[in-house]
Amino acid sequence: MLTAIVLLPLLGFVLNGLLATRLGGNRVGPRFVSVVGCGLPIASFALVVKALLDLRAGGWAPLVEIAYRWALIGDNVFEIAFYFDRLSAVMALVVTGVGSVIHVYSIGYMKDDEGYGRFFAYLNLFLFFMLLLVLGRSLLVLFVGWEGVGLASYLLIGFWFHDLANARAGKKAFVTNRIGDAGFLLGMFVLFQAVGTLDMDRINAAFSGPTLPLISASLVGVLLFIGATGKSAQIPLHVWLPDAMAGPTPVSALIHAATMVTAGVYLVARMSAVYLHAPEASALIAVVGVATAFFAATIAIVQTDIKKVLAYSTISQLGFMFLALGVGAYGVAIFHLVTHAFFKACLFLGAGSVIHALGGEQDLRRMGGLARRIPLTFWTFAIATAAIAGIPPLAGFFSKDEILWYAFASTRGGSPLLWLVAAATALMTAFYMFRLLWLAFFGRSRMTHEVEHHVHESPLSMTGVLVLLATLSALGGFIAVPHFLETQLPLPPVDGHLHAYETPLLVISVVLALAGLAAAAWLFGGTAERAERLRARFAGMHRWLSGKYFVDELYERMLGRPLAWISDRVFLRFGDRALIDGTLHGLAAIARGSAAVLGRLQTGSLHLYAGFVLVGIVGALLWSWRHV
Amino acid sequence: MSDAGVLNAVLFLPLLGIAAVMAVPASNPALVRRLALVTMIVQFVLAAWLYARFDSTRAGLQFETRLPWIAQWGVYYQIGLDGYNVLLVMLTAFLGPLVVAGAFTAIAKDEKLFYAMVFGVQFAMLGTFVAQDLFVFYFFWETMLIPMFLLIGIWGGERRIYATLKFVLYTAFGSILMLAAVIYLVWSLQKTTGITSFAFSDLVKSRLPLDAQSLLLAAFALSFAIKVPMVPLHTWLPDAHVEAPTTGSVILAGVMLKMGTYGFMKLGFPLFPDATQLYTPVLMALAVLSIVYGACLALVQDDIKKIIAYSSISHLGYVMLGLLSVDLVGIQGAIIQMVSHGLVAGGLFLMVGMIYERCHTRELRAYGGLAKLLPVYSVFFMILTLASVGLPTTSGFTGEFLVLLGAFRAAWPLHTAGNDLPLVLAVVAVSGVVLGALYMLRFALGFLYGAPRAPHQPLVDLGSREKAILALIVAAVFALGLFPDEPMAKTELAAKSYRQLVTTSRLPGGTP
Amino acid sequence: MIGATVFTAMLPEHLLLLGIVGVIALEIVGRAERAALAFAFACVAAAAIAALRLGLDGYSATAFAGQFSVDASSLLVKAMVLALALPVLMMARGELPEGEFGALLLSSLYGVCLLQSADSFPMLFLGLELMSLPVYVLVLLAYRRPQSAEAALKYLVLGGTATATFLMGASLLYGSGGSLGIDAFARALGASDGLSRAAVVLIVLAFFLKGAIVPFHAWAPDAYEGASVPVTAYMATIVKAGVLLAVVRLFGRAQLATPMLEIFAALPLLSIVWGNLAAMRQPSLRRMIAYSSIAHAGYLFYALLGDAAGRLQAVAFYLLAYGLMNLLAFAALPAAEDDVERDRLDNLKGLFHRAPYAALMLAIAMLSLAGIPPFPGFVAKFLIFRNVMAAGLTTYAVLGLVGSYLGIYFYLRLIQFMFMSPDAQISGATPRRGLAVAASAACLAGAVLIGVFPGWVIGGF
Amino acid sequence: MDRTQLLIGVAVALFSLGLVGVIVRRHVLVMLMCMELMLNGVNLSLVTFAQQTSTTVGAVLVFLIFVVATVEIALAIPIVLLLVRTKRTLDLGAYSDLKG
Amino acid sequence: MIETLLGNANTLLLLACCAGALAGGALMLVLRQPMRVAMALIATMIFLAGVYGLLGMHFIAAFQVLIYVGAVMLFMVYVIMLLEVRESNGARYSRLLLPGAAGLLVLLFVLAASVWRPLPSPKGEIGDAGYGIAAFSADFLGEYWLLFELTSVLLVAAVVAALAAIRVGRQAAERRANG
Repeated sequence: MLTAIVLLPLLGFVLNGLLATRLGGNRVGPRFVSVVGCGLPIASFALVVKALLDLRAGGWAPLVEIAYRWALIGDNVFEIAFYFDRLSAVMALVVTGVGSVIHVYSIGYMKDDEGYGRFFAYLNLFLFFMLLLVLGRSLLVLFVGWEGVGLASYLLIGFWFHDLANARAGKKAFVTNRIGDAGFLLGMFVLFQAVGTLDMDRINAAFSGPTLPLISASLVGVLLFIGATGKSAQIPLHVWLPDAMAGPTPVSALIHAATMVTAGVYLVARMSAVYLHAPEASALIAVVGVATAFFAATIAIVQTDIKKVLAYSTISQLGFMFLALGVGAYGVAIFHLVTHAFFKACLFLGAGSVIHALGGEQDLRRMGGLARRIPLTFWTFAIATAAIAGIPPLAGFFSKDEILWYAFASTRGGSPLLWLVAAATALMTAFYMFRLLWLAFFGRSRMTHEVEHHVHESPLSMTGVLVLLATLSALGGFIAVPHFLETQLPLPPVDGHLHAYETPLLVISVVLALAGLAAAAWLFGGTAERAERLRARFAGMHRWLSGKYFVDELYERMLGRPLAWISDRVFLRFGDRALIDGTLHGLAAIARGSAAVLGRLQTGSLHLYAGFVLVGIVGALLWSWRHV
Repeated sequence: MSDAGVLNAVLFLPLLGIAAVMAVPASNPALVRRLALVTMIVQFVLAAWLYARFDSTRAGLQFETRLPWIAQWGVYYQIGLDGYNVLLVMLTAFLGPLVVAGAFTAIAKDEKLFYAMVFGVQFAMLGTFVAQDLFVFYFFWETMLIPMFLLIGIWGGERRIYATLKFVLYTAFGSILMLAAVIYLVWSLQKTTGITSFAFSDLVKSRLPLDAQSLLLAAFALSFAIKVPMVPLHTWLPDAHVEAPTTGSVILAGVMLKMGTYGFMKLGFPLFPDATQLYTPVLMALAVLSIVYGACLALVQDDIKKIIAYSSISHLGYVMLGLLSVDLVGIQGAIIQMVSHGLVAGGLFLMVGMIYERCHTRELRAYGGLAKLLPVYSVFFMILTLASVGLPTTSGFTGEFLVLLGAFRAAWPLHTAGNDLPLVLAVVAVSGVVLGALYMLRFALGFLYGAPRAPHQPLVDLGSREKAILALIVAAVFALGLFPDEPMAKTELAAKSYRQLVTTSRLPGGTP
Repeated sequence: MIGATVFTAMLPEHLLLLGIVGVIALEIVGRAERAALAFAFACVAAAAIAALRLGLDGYSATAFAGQFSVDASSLLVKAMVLALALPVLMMARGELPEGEFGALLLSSLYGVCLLQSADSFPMLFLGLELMSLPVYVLVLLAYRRPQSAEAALKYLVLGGTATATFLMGASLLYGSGGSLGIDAFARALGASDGLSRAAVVLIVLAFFLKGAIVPFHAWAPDAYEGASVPVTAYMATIVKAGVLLAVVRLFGRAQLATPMLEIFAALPLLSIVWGNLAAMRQPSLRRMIAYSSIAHAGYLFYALLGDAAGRLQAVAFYLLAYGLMNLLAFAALPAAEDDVERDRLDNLKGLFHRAPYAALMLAIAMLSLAGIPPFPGFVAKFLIFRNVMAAGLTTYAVLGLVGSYLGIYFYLRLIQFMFMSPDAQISGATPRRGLAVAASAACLAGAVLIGVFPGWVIGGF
Repeated sequence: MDRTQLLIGVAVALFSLGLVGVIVRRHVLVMLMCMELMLNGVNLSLVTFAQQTSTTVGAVLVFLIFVVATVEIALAIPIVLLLVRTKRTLDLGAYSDLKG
Repeated sequence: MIETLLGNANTLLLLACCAGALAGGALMLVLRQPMRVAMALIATMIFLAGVYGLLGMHFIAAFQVLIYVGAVMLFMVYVIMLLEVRESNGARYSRLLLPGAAGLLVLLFVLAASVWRPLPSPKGEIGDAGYGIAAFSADFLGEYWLLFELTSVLLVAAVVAALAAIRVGRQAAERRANG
């Protein structure tokens, strides 16, 4: 059954890919595409639910399903097997659930795109690999999915390939991920070396067992985390995600917000047994996470592209999740993952609806006053914004609050400092989200006329999805994911004397959220001239932020150019041409030269020839005197 | 016909093909093509039959033939299949028909001679793989130069003369020293054990002092490393690839380069285990250097053929790494990587040929947005590109993953023992994964994406013949990526014997 | 009784003599132009068959004590040489005055045969002279080109010098041992006194001169170029074969030791390198072949380094492969009006498109001469270097092989001209004549035979 | 020094003179005569040794040498005449069309 | 007394002949006119004949005079006279004079040094009748008659060769005559 869950989307990919693209000569119409493209994900969602029921029926004993043996080398077995437990269940539900609704949304969003069939094919392909990722039993399968989703995202980012910029973004995403994957590979190797298998349940068992493998858990942890930073866009490999917004908005919602980018979080949570023995690695994760959250938030404040704002907010939220992982609150991280999937998907799709409404306009500076024009979109968007900002009792509030709490109090590396930074980030989050809300929906319109008059609410297939997701963002907080996962991912202990702080901190976080709301309203309400003044005041800082701290430029200068230089100058021009071929040509020239010399010796004069003979005789005789 | 007979038939069918195409009047090229294709297909069918009959549970030779040839110096015509060569023979036979079919429209000049030469290469390559007698091996090894020389030289590009001479002289130099080594090896075997024989099975009984082993290994390794090619002996490859006709490139990348790695696996390392042990760090460093060097060079090429050529250097570096990490996983990975590279690089060269037939340029800059102009072509191209990048589910991943894992497994114990070099090399090799993505995607980016741009528009997309060729290759690529178990089972025993041979010392005083 | 022995033992020689006389007779009655060549061919063929039969029967006899004796291997060698002469005769049809050519060729062959049976230095001397003297004039016979006289003179003068050197050595040998038997040489090879050493050196150098080993090679390129194609072929193959086989016979079972060993290694090695390098930029095929033959002489003399047992096998097989391939090349060479233009390499450009058969034959010959499998030249080269290696002279063997590597280029260069270069503008190359094609076909057949069953052929000697 | 040494010394001297004559003299006929001189040197040494070892074969060889020497000249002269006819000179230096 | 005198006389004669032969040989290298060179060669040959005679090889001496001087040199002189008219008195020596001279010295030294060793003193005394023509002929026709026969083959070949060479010359002349 697990196999079926995985394979259904693949089937969709094959069908759509072969029949509905120019590869198969567009044999079928968009209706077929929509049915297949949405039907199969929904079907696999249903199967996931069924699997969950079976899981419960089976007393939550993990379901294992071995598809086939990939390779048997000596006594090393590599199996393609699936593994279904609470964690995978949560992930699978999110993936298939959110995935399905986004598929539905795409029907409307991509309606009159020439690559309609191709789009759904890619989306299904993505689902296939994502399910492989979350259901895979061994790290190998997980890695297959891991790289596969990377491929899908590459294809989807470059979906509109006639614009080279999109393709570049896709390439950037793929390559950046590859850097992480290299680390992932090494981590796998170390684990295989130590445990002798790649099956994650076995590995966890080995690390929870009485005798630990003879390996530094922190080494493994760090290596795997490198992989996670790539996939989940953490510092220093976060640069690809903002560019990835070049893809169609549903893609941004599904891949670059709800599911794929959270794979890193899933990986760490999945390998929690390892990390429990790797305090250094965990600390690193926590620090990187919170730093990412903070810096991304600062950047998000000044972005003017609606999707870029959301992208940075995604990075920031992922940072929160890693913070939770770093302090050992794995369940909480997953919890935030889930809620984030809800509201961030909702936000992206809302943004998509806005863009759809404005005929492709993405710049906040040319929006405004949309609240009345597209009310449904506005309300859903507002709810999601409140949710992410952490306004109780919406979903984001619960998950984020728990993260803050454990960052403060966890005995596994929690500290007030972490909490402080995280809290500041939360404040900024609220601020930039509401800024977005205000700039887009309130104030007077800054739209051009032709855009102005063709603004329209999106079709039902889109708004319906928005409503659904908004509801989830509103109520998702009441799904006690951490509790559900507790048996598998126990929450970290909290030292008792800190319990006194729990309520005050909770209050503070609420206050922070509201403060952010207020600040945004005050600055951007009406004509946002206060914001202008503020920007003028901090022009330098603003340049830094809007320049994203110039990380891309830095990488280009530190890595890109040196690599090109070495390859071209040192390897190609010097190594290949000058050194190696130069030597060979030199030898050839020597041969030619000596040939010429020998030719000139053959003067045709008999005297000379006889002279040779004389020389020969004399030389030979003299030589023959040796050893007499 | 007995199985051994079938193997002989597979080997000698190309000669029949030569005779056939030579018999056809030049005025009827269509018939020449058809004959060539049919012969190749028959050959593949026979080879496939043998592959099916190959018993993976039996060590040693199968379908063996052994006839005296120059009996008085112990030279026997001895051929057979074993785990070492079964996949490569299969690969050769598989690519044969595709190569011929791919040349149908590309070759317009001297077709008879052309197909005769293709058969000649096929014959020599198969012979090299199935040979079980060093003399026979060398015989075929050298024979292959001639048809390749003509293939590149007659049907090649502008600088074909330079390229083909470079190729031949490079290779011949290695071969000459190898010949000296062969003679010395056999002679010393005769001197020490009294056996006068060229049979591999006897040669592995030879016992040589370390310095002799080192010199002989150097001679063999030079010849093989040129063929592989390993940096710094690689500079013939880009020229040969660029100037060669598509067929030549496919044969080169598809099979011929494997002959070097195969030589290392079958002869170079097993014959001189102690020297191999001694020089493993050097060779491993060269292998990793090849990985990185090739990748970096592929990164800055503007000629699409050169990109693939340099990528070959990089990919075969993995093979060498796997072989040198005398670890079962690594060895199996190396074997798979050989086949995989044969399929992927061969396919890519075929595709380059197809686009070259349409546009007559290999400048990367001249192209763009082919995904719009040639959607079908682009799909195949993307698949092969990703296979070359080593994306999971493709054969490239199987090879690279196992090789790197094997290298790591071999390096880790040494690391704990205090020798970090192998580990460092393994880690550097992993970086090749990133570089690979970098250059192949750069290629795809400029090639498929962006605004449609290509000379000689409008372009016609792939015809059914081309589709069939590529579909077969892609199918093989996925088969090897998803279900490598079965082929690896066939090679497992060979890998084990290789490990055993390379790890047991054969110094004169040593215990047998 | 004696008479019978004499008759049988010298049967090949007798047949050749018959041929000579017959050809002269035909010349006298003025029927030579049509019949002489055929008759000569018949006689040579008969002689070859006779030698082969006797050899295969393992016949051996001492017809004249201390002067002339035959055994199986010498008979087989004679058969080989005579057989190699047949294509030459076929090639000559229509290119040379048949009567004179026939008579001279036969007498030269007579000399070659004598060399294979000589047991004393006077016999060797007569054999050498009988082999060489006619060739001087054969070179001259290419009266189509004025340079042939020059070529003949150079050959004659240096040949005479060689003779004188040989005789000087022989006389010193005589002085040191009081005997002119052939075995005296082997003895002197072992001796270490100055006289014997000098004798050995002079004799060996004389053979180097005849066999064109650097630095005594200088006559070869000029003579080969000056001669007409069949004569060049004859000189390149059979004369060389005669000399080499004589040397092998002279050495008998003697093993080389320093310093002779070094001389025997150094000069051939030098000529391998020299010949291969100098051949790189030659404008005419004959000159190129000349230099290549210098290199091949190097390989052949290399064989003497090896242990005595394998020498004859190695040399004979090499000569067979090498001879067949040279003859193949010359037989396949298309005819042209002008003998000088005929083998200009530039005129061979694009030959494949004008005359595919000729081009393929030439290509095969070149590759075999280069020692690249699957052609017999490879097996021959392998055999020689194997013997050298087996004698423990690893370094020399490796050096020789590396030297042989230098040779690959110019052979490939010719192939490149024929197959890869744009066609040369030839004023109607006259079509091949049937006999020459037959000759080339015969050579090819022979090459295939020894290529597929080398073991069998080697086993013969 | 005894007689034999003397005679052999003379013989090798004549031989050397002949060889060097071939090298240094331009006149074709002179060169041919120098070749004869070489052979005479050989003859002398042969005769000496024959007389010294009192065996016949040396003398026999001397006879053969007479014959061959005659033949060589007999062949050389027509060639020279031919050359003279084409080159119009007896200067050996002029006969160098074939080279390289 | 008389014997010793005779013996000394013999020795002196021998020395004189050797000196003469050497002188003749040396002159051949230095004389300009071919005719004189020929004369020098003839002188050398006659001196050598004297040496042979003194060694008791009378018949060889005789043949030396007959064949060499009588036949070969006569032929040579004839040719010289025939061609002399054409002879433009060109340079005497090739460019290799100095190397040649040096070579001469080295070669002389090397060869002489190689053969220089005490030889067993002669068995046969001077004028030993054992080397009369009769005994020699007996040997020649007995043990060495094969050589004799083969010589005839050689001569046949030589005749053919000479004829061929001459005919080539004639054809060349004709071709030049025809232009």
